[in-house]
Amino acid sequence: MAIGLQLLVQICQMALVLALAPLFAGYVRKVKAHLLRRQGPPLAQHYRELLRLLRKDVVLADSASWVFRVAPYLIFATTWVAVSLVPTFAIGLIFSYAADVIAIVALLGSARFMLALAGLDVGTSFGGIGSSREMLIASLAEPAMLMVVFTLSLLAGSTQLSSIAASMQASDVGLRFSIALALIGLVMVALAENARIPIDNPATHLELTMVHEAMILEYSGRHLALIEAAAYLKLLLYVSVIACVFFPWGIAISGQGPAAYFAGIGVYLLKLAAGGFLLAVFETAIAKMRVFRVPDFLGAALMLGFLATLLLFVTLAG
Amino acid sequence: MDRLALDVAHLLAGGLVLVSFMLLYQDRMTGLVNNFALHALVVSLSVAWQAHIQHAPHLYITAAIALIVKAIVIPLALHRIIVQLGIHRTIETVVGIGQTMLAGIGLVALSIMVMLPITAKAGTLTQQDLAFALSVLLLGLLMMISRRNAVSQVIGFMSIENGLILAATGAKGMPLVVEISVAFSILIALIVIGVFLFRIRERFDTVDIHALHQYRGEQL
Amino acid sequence: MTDPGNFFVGAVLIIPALSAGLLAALPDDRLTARLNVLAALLTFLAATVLFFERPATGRYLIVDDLNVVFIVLSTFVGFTTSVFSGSYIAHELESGKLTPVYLRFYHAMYQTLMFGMNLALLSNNVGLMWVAIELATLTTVLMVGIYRTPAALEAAWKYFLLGSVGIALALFGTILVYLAAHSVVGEGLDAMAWNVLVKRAPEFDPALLNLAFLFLLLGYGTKVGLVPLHAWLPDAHAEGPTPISAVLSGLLLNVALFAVLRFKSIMSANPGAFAPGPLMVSLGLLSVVFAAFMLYRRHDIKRMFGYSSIEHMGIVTFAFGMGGPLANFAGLLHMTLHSLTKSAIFYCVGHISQVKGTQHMPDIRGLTVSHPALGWGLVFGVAAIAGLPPMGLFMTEFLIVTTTFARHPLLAIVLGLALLVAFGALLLRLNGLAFGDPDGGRAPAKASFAPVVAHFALVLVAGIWLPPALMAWFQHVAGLLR
Amino acid sequence: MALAGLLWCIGALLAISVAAIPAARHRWGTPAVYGSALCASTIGLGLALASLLGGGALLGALTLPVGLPWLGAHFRLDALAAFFLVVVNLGAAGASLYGLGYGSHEEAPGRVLPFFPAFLAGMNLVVLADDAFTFLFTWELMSLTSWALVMAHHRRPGNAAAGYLYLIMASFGTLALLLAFGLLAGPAGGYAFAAIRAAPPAPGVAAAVLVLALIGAGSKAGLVPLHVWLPLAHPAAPSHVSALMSGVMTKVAVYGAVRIVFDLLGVPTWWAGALVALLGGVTAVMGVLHALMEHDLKRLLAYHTVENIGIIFIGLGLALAFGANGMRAAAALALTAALLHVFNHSVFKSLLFFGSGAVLTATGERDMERLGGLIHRMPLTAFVFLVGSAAISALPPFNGFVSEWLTFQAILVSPALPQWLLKFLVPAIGALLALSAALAAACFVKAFGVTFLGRPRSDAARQAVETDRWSLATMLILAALCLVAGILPGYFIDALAPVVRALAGAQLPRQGELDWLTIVPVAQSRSSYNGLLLFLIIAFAAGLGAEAIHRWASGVSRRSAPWDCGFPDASPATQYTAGSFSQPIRRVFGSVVFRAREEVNMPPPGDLRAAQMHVRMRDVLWDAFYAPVAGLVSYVADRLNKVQFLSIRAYLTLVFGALVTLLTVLAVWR
Repeated sequence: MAIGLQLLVQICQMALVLALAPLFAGYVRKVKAHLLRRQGPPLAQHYRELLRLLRKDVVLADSASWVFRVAPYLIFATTWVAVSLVPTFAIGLIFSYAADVIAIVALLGSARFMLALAGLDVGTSFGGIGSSREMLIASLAEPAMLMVVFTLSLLAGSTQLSSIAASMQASDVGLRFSIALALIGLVMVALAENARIPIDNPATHLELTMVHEAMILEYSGRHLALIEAAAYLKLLLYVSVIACVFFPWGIAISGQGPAAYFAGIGVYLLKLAAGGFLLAVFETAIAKMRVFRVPDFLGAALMLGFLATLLLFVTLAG
Repeated sequence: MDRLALDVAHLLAGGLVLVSFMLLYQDRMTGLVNNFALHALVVSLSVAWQAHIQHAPHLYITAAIALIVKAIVIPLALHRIIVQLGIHRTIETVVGIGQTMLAGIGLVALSIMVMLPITAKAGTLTQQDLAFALSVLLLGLLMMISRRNAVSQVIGFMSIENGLILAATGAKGMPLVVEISVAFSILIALIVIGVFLFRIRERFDTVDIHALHQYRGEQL
Repeated sequence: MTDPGNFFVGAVLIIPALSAGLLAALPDDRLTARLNVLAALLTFLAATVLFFERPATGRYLIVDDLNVVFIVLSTFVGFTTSVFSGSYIAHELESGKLTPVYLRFYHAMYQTLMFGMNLALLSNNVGLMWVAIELATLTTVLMVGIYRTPAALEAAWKYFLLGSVGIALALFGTILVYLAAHSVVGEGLDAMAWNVLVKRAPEFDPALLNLAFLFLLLGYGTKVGLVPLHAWLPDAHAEGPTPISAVLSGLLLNVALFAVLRFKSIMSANPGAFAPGPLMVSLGLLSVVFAAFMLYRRHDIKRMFGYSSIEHMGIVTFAFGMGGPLANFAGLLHMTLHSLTKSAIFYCVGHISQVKGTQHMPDIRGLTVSHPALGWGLVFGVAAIAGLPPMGLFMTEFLIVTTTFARHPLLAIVLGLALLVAFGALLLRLNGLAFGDPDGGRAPAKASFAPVVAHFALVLVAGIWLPPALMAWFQHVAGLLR
Repeated sequence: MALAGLLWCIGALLAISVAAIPAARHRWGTPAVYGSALCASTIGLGLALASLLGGGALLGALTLPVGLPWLGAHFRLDALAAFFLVVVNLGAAGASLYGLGYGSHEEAPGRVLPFFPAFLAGMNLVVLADDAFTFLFTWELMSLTSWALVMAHHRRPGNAAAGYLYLIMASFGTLALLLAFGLLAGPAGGYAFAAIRAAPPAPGVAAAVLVLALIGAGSKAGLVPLHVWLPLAHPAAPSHVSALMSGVMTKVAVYGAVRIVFDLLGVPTWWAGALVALLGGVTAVMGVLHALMEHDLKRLLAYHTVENIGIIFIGLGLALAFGANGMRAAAALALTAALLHVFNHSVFKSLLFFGSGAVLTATGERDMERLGGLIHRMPLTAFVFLVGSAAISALPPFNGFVSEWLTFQAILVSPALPQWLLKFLVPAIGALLALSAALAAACFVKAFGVTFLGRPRSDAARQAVETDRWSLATMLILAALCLVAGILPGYFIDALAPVVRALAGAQLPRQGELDWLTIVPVAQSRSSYNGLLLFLIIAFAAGLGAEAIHRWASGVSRRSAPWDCGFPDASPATQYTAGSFSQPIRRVFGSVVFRAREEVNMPPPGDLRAAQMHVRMRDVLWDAFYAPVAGLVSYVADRLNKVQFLSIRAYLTLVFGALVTLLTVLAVWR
């Protein structure tokens, strides 16, 4: 029966992230608007948009194939599963041992693979431009991500997010310069992966510099809703990863009981609020860069990760 | 074996080397052929002397063959050929006479050096004869490579053969089979050379083998 | 002559000698070609018997472990070449490149050549062997020049002059060997007999032996085609009739190398003499490297394979120079298989140049399309000669390179790279010859494929499985050679 | 005994090969040859599987009286051989089955049928060989027969040159292996592997052997910079042979490296591990970058073979490094990763080449710029190609991910290594591995997207038809295998255990008995992966999403012209092409790796001429390694060639010179 209970908690977590994701995206948008001295759309705007899209008919391009129609479901499902493997309010949930952080990154890679194919499916020039650039950014982000993972695994002796969080929570890790470097690296990767400024602008259309939006240009209706939901989930995923790895305080441990879980949820919401605020501030403060500056940006992230590893070797040896 | 016998053998063998040098020095076709006749004569004398001191009468045959064929018949034939071909005036040497002579002296020195380590067990006569024979051989080769004209090359080759005969007769008791084979090979060689000279003349109007070069394989 | 072995030794020599005279006298070209085959076949059969019936060693002739396989190989290739020669020469007559008179001459010379080579292999006398090799050389000179084209005459003249110098050097070496021997053995025939020389070799004057071997190596090395004495070889292969190219590559080079081997065994038996190994290794390696690069700029198909023969003779010389049971074994086997392979390649090449009407390789293309049998035969031959499995030369090259590498790594690397360079050239040409869109004559080849198939089958079988008896023989001889 | 059975199978293959020469002239020849080859290789596969899983009961050795007479041909079936035989015969059976359909399109069956079974036999024999001679003999036999297959379409431009380069490089590799075995065997010629094992070489010799073995096996496997022939030769062969060459023959080369380095050389040194892993990393990245620049579908796949070989060698290098430091468990992990990738790559690379073969027969095109939209005409082929693309891109839940994940896990153990060089190097190699994996995904988005998606770019693509049933069956089986190996990797890892135990002295914990079939290479708290669970919950989540949408959302779909930001429907030529897709990546990496230069020729406004853009790329490795060698050979050949045209007098001078030189040496020497 214990498995049943664990499964229930896991399902709750999946439901929670699904419910929170549009809200978080909306929250970030709201904060940004406030920073720009605008009113901004209401926090629930993203829910409405999703519902509206779901009600609308789908307009498929003549040349679209089944890949185009299947991709949204797979993208959504893969991203959702990936989020469900990340510790949000509690560590050690039942699914969390199905995949470590490398597998989570790879799952997101699967989603991106489908999305990029969907971008090419209709056979228009904008879809292609989006896919092409998306894959460039991803291929540069992954090594950087791996170096961050390497640093973390060196510290925690694990690539399992739950184990890492538990290990970071323990006091013996202490505050190290390497961790700061890894954090910066991970944030940079997260910005790139989520099509945020300065890599991409989530609020733009009809610009030659767009990446994510170009890929989904042909999507409409329920398909678009799924893809948008997946994008929100992915943003939440990265913030959750950063939160659980670098700021693991207050996170519940699986099996501690409902009280701890609720406390964990409370702390998690606070962390999201702080993270979203910082993201908004960052995005407001910085300009979008040219596509061909992106390699420099991600190269810097890679260097930071590598530097973090090397410094860690030094401190561990000392 | 008395001392005189050795001295005479030595003299004749040395004489052969000298004539070889004369061949190198000679830059006229007619003179060259005459010199070659002299070369063959010295060889036949040397062989005859060996026959005498070794009490090996069969060597007289060799001496006779050398005398008749190489000292008389071939020079006469060669005279005819060079007159026919109109090349009896001069011959071109590729390297200057002076250098050729210097090189020749070097070769003689080399052959003596090579022969030095040979133990006395083999006999003094052998040692000397071999040194001279090797010199003649090398000088003949030098002649072949320092002359451009086919006739002089043939002469160079035949002087090599003379050197070989010198060596063969110097080897005491060497079975007759060798002399026969030498004569035999020279005979065939002459036939073939004759055939070739004929052909070459027929087709190229010259025996300067330079003329052959335009037909080198693949030089298109 | 009660000894049956003596009878067959006599047969091996007399059949070619008699038929040479007969063929010179007979005018009918059809008949002479058949007679030629018949004589070669009889010689081969008689030689095969020598395997089993070995005569006592005579004053002039000897059949021992070293030469018996060479005799059989020589007569076998002589026989297959005569079969090939039949179809080849018939085409030459049709196309008017040869007249019946020359054909008579050709056949007589062919048998004389066979006689010369057999005598050289069988002789128990250094002088007699010298005479026999001489005879063989002179007959091939005449045959190389048989087309009387300027290029053929040029090649023959070059062959003749260089060959004669080689002869002279070898004779000088032979005299020196006699000189070294006669003070030990005594004067007369014994001082020139192989069996005596090898037995008494430790007592000879080493300085004389050194000098003798130097001259013999250069003299017979000229016949082997070792660089820098090789100049006659490619042109003689290119300009003569193809059967003669096959015999030259397949047999005459072997016979000359056989002579070197005989003298090498005397040298090795004498403790005071210098080791012949380094000298042979250097000349062999030089030949391989030189020939490998020379292969690249060839346009004439027969000349290219002539250079390939230089390469392989270099390999064999190298192997014998390295010495040791494995390398010697490999050298012997390589000699044998190279004979079979190279002569078969020349059979193919002969037919190819006849159907295409040219020896100029850029004009021959796509043979596997236009003449599948000839084309694939050539592919097989080149693969075999390049030492690719499953053909036998792979085994020998494997043994040579591995045993050398363990002893002298640098030599093995140079040898291996040279083999690779050579392979590069051969394959480059093969690509053009055998593949691509066909070009040139498309007339079906009136070829006799039996000799090609027989040779390639032997080479293939040798690569996979060597009969234990043959194997034991090779190893015994390899031991003898030290 | 299984070994005897396998040898009988090989004998049967050789017999088929001979029989194929006359049979190729008949129409029934093609199915007969492929059918019998299928039977033989299926039996071989069964025997190999049984010996691998049978726990040593079926393993054994055998000597046949062929080959080197005093040695005989030694054959041995051990766990390593059994594993590679599984790979070989699986690929062989797949190719034969595929050949039943694909072979009927062959225009010159006489150039394919006789060599195909012999090629299969050669690969089987290499794996079984247990002495140096037999090994090299069969190794070269494999090269020779595959060369013949590469030359099957010799009249197509470029193929003859590809075959040339291939055979030369193969011979070069064989030469290196020959020298390596020369060192191992010693001057006495102890060629049997047993004798070599009994007398392990001294450290200096071992280092030389290692380098030579790397050159030898690497030139066959396609290690950079010895890979240049591979992308030319593999695509030149008929597609099922390409699949064999890329999927299987390169694995036989890996086998050669493993056999020599792990089995014959004894205890490795740590720098060897560093060298191998670094070569692997560079190979992986160079391979994938080249693949990205390619728009010939088959050549792209061939470059990916180079990439995957790099990944395998990363695993092998790590195993050497761990093994040298006595970290047996870690070595076992790295070796398992490498061997699992060997298997995985053989499966999905065969699948992809079969797919490209189907495209080739349907359209006659290998150039992706002339394809597009094939998913509408060839839905099944497109589906299996998609599966293969996902697998090779290391995307979960397919098999490629599992082995790359294991490799990453091995990399993450590297901080425990004592050598500082390795500590620093291995993370960098990890970054290279991550880069190559990500780039591979980009490349297969391009390959699949441009070939199968979008709109057709040529009439050939427009009129394509779905391929035959045999081919489809083969590809579906392999695609299913990709998925099964991806979601149930534990069983596959367990099957490798005896191999790894024999080579690394340790093995991974048994995976098949763990809860929920999770794989746990080191410890549960460290890392774990459960492909089955992931697959199930993704399927569940997708199903849930679909169900929810169908219940509550609008189900209406309309077809219309593409939106494309309101631009009118342009011609298919305006689609993104392979070249344009990879342009950003070329901009990022190309200027260094390919010295890529773009020249844009833009006419001034008002000029109606078309604008033009040229991209010039150079293969830096070719320029650095191959061009100088070719130039040197050519130079020397030109120089020496003058010797052919000297006068007789000059030749005599050579003789004279030789004589005088030797006499001088003799006079001086004493």
